[in-house]
Amino acid sequence: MATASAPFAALEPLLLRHHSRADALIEVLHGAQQCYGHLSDPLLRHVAERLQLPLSRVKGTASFYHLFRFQPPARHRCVVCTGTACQIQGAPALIAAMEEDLGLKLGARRGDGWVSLSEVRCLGTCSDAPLVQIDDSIGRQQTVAGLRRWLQELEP
Amino acid sequence: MSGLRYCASAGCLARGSGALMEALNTAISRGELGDQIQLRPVGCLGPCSQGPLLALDPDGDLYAGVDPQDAETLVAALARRLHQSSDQATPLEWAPARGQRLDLSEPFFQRQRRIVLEHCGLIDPTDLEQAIAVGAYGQLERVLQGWSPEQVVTELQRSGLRGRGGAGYPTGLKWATVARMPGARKVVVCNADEGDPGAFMDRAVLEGDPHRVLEGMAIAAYAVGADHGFIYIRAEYELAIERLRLAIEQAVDRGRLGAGLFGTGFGFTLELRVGAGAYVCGEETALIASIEGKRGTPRPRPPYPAERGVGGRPTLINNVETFANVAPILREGADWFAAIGSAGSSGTKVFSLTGHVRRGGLVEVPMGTSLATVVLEMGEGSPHGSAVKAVQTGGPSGGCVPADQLDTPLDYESLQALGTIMGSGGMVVLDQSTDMVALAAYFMAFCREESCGKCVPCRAGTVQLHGLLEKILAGQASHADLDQLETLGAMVMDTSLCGLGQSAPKPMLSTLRYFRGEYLARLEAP
Amino acid sequence: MSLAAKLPKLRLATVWLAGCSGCHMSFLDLDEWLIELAPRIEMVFSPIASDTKTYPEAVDVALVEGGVGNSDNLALIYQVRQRSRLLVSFGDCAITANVPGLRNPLAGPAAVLDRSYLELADGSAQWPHAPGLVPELLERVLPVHELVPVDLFLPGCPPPAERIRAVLDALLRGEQPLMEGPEMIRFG
Amino acid sequence: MSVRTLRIDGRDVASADDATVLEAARDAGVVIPTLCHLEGLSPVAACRLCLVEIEGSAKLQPACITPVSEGMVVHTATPRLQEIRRTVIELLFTEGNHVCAVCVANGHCELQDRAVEVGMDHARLPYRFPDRPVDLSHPRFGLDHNRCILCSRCVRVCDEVEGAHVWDVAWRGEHCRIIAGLDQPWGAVDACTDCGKCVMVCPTGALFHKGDSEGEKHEDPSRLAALLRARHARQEAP
Repeated sequence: MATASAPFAALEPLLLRHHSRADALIEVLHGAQQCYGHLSDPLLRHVAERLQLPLSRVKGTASFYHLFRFQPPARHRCVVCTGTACQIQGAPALIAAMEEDLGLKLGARRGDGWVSLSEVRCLGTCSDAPLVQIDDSIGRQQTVAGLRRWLQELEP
Repeated sequence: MSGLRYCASAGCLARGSGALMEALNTAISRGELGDQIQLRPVGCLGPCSQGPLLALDPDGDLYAGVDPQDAETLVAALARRLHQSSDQATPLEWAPARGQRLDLSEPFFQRQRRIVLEHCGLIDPTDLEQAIAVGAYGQLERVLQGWSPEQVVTELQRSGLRGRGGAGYPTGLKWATVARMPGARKVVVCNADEGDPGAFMDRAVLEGDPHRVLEGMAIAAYAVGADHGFIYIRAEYELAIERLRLAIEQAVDRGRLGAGLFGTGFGFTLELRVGAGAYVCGEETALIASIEGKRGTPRPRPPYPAERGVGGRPTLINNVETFANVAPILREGADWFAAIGSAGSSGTKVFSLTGHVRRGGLVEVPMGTSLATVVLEMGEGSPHGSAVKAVQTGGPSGGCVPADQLDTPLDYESLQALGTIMGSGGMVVLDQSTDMVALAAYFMAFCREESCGKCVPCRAGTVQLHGLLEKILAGQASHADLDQLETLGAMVMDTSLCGLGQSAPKPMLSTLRYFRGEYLARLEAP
Repeated sequence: MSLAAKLPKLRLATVWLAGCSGCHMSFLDLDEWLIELAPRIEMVFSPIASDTKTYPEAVDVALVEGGVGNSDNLALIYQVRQRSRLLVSFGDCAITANVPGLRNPLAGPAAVLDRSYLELADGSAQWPHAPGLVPELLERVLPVHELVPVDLFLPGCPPPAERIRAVLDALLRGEQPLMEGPEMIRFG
Repeated sequence: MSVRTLRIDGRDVASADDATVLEAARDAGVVIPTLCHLEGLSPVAACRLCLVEIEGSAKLQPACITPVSEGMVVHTATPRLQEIRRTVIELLFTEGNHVCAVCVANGHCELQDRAVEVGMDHARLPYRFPDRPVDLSHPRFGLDHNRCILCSRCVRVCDEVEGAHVWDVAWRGEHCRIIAGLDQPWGAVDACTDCGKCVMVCPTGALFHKGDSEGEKHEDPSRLAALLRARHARQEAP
């Protein structure tokens, strides 16, 4: 039994709730990422051991899903919605502006960990298209000019 | 007594209904008649493009675009009316400074028929007592105490309900198949992995009336002989997840889920499984793999989930809206339901109306309603003086209906005949400014990215198809490239392992069918 | 006089683009059959059998070895297509880009030149640069048919001499060679 | 066990009732091309080469997993199927870097053989030229991702036969890749028993013995079935 000082102890309650069952792998990965920010190799190894799964099965599964990260998240996360409603109402121009202003390609993260740029396929609030999410705030009916101002306000 | 219902669904929250709620709360607590003004959060009220939305009881009025600064005057007006007379039928003398009172006699409201959404927007989705007050779990209780499982299945079959996730498979038949499978430990799964971009029907149902879905699942479990269930929901729907978790907890505490329900021997437990960003997990066998904690790759059918599903057990999978239809069907009877909608497609369908449309949001209409009614009358057409060019339905698995065919009735077969599908209910209006080749390339990029990579035609074929579309967009393609696009598209449809690949070329083939000129105009001179 | 001599001679060209010349060597492996071939053709352009530097007009059959990898290759292949009745992609490089195409996963000519002339250099590392003399590398080495229409594909690295002979034999008879089975279309 | 009679390409065929269309066809001497399928491993029906037409079914069915049924009428080599197979092979050739001329499996490669069988004299689709690595960290074996067609035979043999589960498929779609352990260098994965079964069943030159050069990989994947039969016989023996 892991003790409080054991590595990744914060994961214990979740593992316990799922009785360390293999079919809870994705739930456990969600929890692990929430606790530790990203899925590092030692963390994945720990999950594999506790669920008694092969390492490649754990990494193979985790890497299948877009939402799992294998490196620490950037301090600011810029996400452009590219759902159909956003796409036809200006998402491509927003992406182009962000790529230019941040000096980043879509899907990339700045080397210094300041900011990352990614897309999401529909946030589900299409009446406000096009949408951009930066960290926890959502910008509705975003314009390129408004977005550029918003980017300038990002803390370094 | 006056009631204020504010929309606390993701759309209106993003438009500031949280701030509005706080301002109203402050104003109410400051006023003298605070105890007589009840403020509560509710699910989607409909015209999302005009949020934040606020409904007033008992008047039934609906206000759009209400600003927090309006809170003071609104509460003052309510207090005045409460003070002046006990007759709450007196029209309220108030108008928001910025927003407006909506005219409920307009087609957007009048053309709707709310069955799935009947309580959405009326009750506080975080309050089980309110749900019970309007009948939640009443049908479960009635069924458990007087019906045999076979009777339930028969009733569903007679209702003509078909799967609302997209394919339109008869729900009763699906239930009957699982019910016939041997074994006592079957599984019921609710597919809440609403992945089509531009679709948010299920999100609204889960955020606005989660108990209705839980009740539908429990009734299904009783009918097919299952004791356990999963709700598989996409991770992007944080609010819906939160509300579902709460709803499950509440239902367990109140004896609506769990062992020995309503004093019978029937028990049903429910687990929430959160996806992690994979569109293909909307496919049944991929969804099962994901619930089992594996890569969400589809497998060939047969065996169908009804025979071998989660953990090898017979499994019933229906989508959110399908389960949400179950309680009203049992309450009002199969005949009542079958009389709504059109022949072959009974009941209503919820659509999320978005894109280049003047009034967008969530609408529920009887099946068979024409696209023109929904898009032109209810949605009031395209804004900024532009005209509707086409309507995209069915997301990446669907296609476009051109403007001259908008009289098409919304039912499974009519849409299929046009080369698209009903899908889960995403309806994206496209105006004259839309580049149809770019739209096709957009959907192909989507499928390319969401392909699980297991079978060759989908993994490599979508990449090649996307490359060809990009080449056409860049003006570098020849007629031979266009031929190749069509040939390869047909090949990918015919040979892919699952629905994702089998339908990936559809948006492209549909735009080729109706807007071929836009492709030809971009080809290099021969 | 033999019958062959009475027929109009086939105007044959062989072209060498981005390839190792192995296909041409395999052509030479036809050995004594070349002597039979000689009276039936007129070799109008070839790195191994002709001094002509400009690609001539009205070529009947052009065997093109190699992928299209630089500006010279590109100019030549357009000319070949324009001036030849039957263009044969001769060997794997012309058909798949093959070994020259191994550079394609690298991100463009700069990366290729860096790797070849700087990183792997023993001494005096520098890019070759002589405008007008050293042709510029294209972004990628491409199979011939991705640039111009090709009439016949003759795979192999190199195509064995018998395969070349079977194709030429058929062409000389005015027939379309039957390209199927391991003897005729195996890559590698 | 009872017998089913069916018609395959105009031939009457009798087969065991638990046989697949592929097995029934092979018993009758009808060759249906396959790549991901290998006797002894669970079927995945992923490569789609063995799709066949079955009368009365609108959809094409993969022969490797479709059970035979009484009176079934199967067509295995219609022009439509042949065109599909050629396209499948072209898709595989263009998505990786299959340079036969410098491949260890040249001349002994199932992909190369299939290309000949489907009549692929060139790829009508453009080559992708992906940038893929080679893993030479294992002391005895190598993995060249350029030549991997993601048939997953290695994943299955390691999991189902050897029981080590060193391999799995990671990532998604066009980015799918075979990984060892936590996407580590193969040589760094403790779970590997160095048994070499993955190399044995690999249909191309993706997995190979170090030291083999061009054309020197001579594996016979059908040895797996023989091995499993021998193992089974031993277990059944009194």
